[in-house]
Amino acid sequence: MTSPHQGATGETSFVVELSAFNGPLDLLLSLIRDEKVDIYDIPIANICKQFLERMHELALNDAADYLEMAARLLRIKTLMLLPRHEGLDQWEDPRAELVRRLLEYQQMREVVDVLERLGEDRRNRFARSWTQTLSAPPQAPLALSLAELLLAVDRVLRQARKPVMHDVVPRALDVDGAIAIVRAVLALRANARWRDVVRLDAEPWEVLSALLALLELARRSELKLAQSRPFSDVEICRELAGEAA
Amino acid sequence: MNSLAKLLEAALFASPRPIPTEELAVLDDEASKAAVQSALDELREHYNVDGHGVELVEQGGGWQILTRPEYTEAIERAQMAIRPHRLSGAALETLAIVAYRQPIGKAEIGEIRGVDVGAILKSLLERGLVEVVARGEGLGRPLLYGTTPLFLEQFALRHLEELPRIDELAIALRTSKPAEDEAGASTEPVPAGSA
Amino acid sequence: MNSLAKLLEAALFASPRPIPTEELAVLDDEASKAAVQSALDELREHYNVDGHGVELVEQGGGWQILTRPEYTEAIERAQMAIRPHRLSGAALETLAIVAYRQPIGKAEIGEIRGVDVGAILKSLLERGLVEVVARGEGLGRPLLYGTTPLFLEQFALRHLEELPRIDELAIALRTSKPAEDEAGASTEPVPAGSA
Repeated sequence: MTSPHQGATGETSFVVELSAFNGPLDLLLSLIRDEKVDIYDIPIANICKQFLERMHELALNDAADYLEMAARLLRIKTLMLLPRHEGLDQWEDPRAELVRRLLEYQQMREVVDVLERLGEDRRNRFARSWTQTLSAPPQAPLALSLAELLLAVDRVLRQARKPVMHDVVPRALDVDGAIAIVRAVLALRANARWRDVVRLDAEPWEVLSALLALLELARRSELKLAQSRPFSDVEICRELAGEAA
Repeated sequence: MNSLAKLLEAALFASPRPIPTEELAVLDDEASKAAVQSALDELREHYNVDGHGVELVEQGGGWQILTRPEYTEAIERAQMAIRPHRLSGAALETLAIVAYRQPIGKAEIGEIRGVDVGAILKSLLERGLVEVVARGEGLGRPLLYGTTPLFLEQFALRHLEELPRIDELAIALRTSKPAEDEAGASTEPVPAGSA
Repeated sequence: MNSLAKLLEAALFASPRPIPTEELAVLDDEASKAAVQSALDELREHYNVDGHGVELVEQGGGWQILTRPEYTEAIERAQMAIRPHRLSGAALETLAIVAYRQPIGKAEIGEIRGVDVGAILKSLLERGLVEVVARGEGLGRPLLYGTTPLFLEQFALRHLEELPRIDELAIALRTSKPAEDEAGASTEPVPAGSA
């Protein structure tokens, strides 16, 4: 898309017409170009009228962004009609803000032209799309430091809304977490073993948490604990009395 | 090289799969199959005689340009040696939240960070720093995440309790030397209210 | 070609992404950065002088072998590779603003373009051309966006500074000053550091 010039080609579809302009500023800029008017001295009444006409032609009457611009133009037009006080040298042109935005937009459109050219050049070249699988691609090692992690914690704490984070503390024991694990396991099957709810390499706090979780759930009659003989694996059985899913 | 050989080189380079001779002939209406064959020979010769890091081989039902076997080891080694990857500020924050709040669901992390953390969580999972440790209660029984032993190893922690308590954090930050210089901080995507 | 150039050629052939010079240097412990640079020059020369269908280009933060543009049409016609879709005008406008004003929030982009940019921004995020780089100050701590290395690659840029400076554009305009104090934004026209 370069400067989108297209006479309203009869009854083209809504979508096509919409994409003819990249927004109200684009449309406005093209009107200013077509009319060959000075961007610093826009004949606002004329441009406003044309803007509304094009909006109608292009069936953009329902497009919020265009409506907003139309309202803005009408407001500027009204302000321009207000009598200026002779003595007041501090008259601020109501068009100033619009001009600034148009110039900014136009500048960006220049960059778009550059990007478009560069992108097209690149699109005209293929990179290697077939890659030889050498062996399993190893991941780059990680460089981590505790200080970095703590700084991240600090940032999170600063950013988080207080109510959400006020209770952030390392938990010596995480019984709730362990309860969730046990329930998850029992949701999948009626019987489980100790090893199903505690990983082999579990930390002491995890083991304790799991133990407390099992006792707690047994107390709530969500499960039954059994041991067939001393030192054998603990068997965990789901109790139907458990809370409704 | 003649122009057909150059065209074939470009096509073989760009194609995601091996290309049979007959298909290569489609590239140039005027080229006979014999011409294609001789251009392929020329390309292969060129790679061999001229000393290239790649070679032209016929396999998998077609022609392919492959790196020469003698270089694969160096390439693999280099992939290992590529400078260690630093976690982004966003990833570190997510990791920090998981470390202190585990087991914790994606939604809750996202709520604390104020952004969707799906992609970041996925990459932390892939890196083996977090893992699914449970399923939560409630709608859809969300997956709950926790840190892995590798996490402890990477941060040289014996266990999670070695992480400073939140109320000790200010002191810990003052005493621990922030990794390296500003190099790390400059790539930090987070507008440091502190640094 | 010397053996380092051959090794580099093999590595570059094996990668679909540009590889930075420093990463190429890892391939051979004994090679200095200067040696790598001169081997790259030799490889590029070789492709140019010797008549190849591919060439070596420096862009997107590294080195990459690409097919020469004159073969694109034939390759595409033969359906051996597919060119990526052209970006829409709206997408390019949004990218242009992000490239020059990063880190920048959605609302500010929308203000410059005069339209709501939510959907476009989402698709640019999905395509990996922009990413969240920070959170802004103020109400709701809006997400701030920046361009990615893939953006550089897809627009054949070595780095962001290759984009024309604002004061070099035909329409010279002192835009409202970018951000506040962001270290990156201090170099007025183009924010440094793609990272």
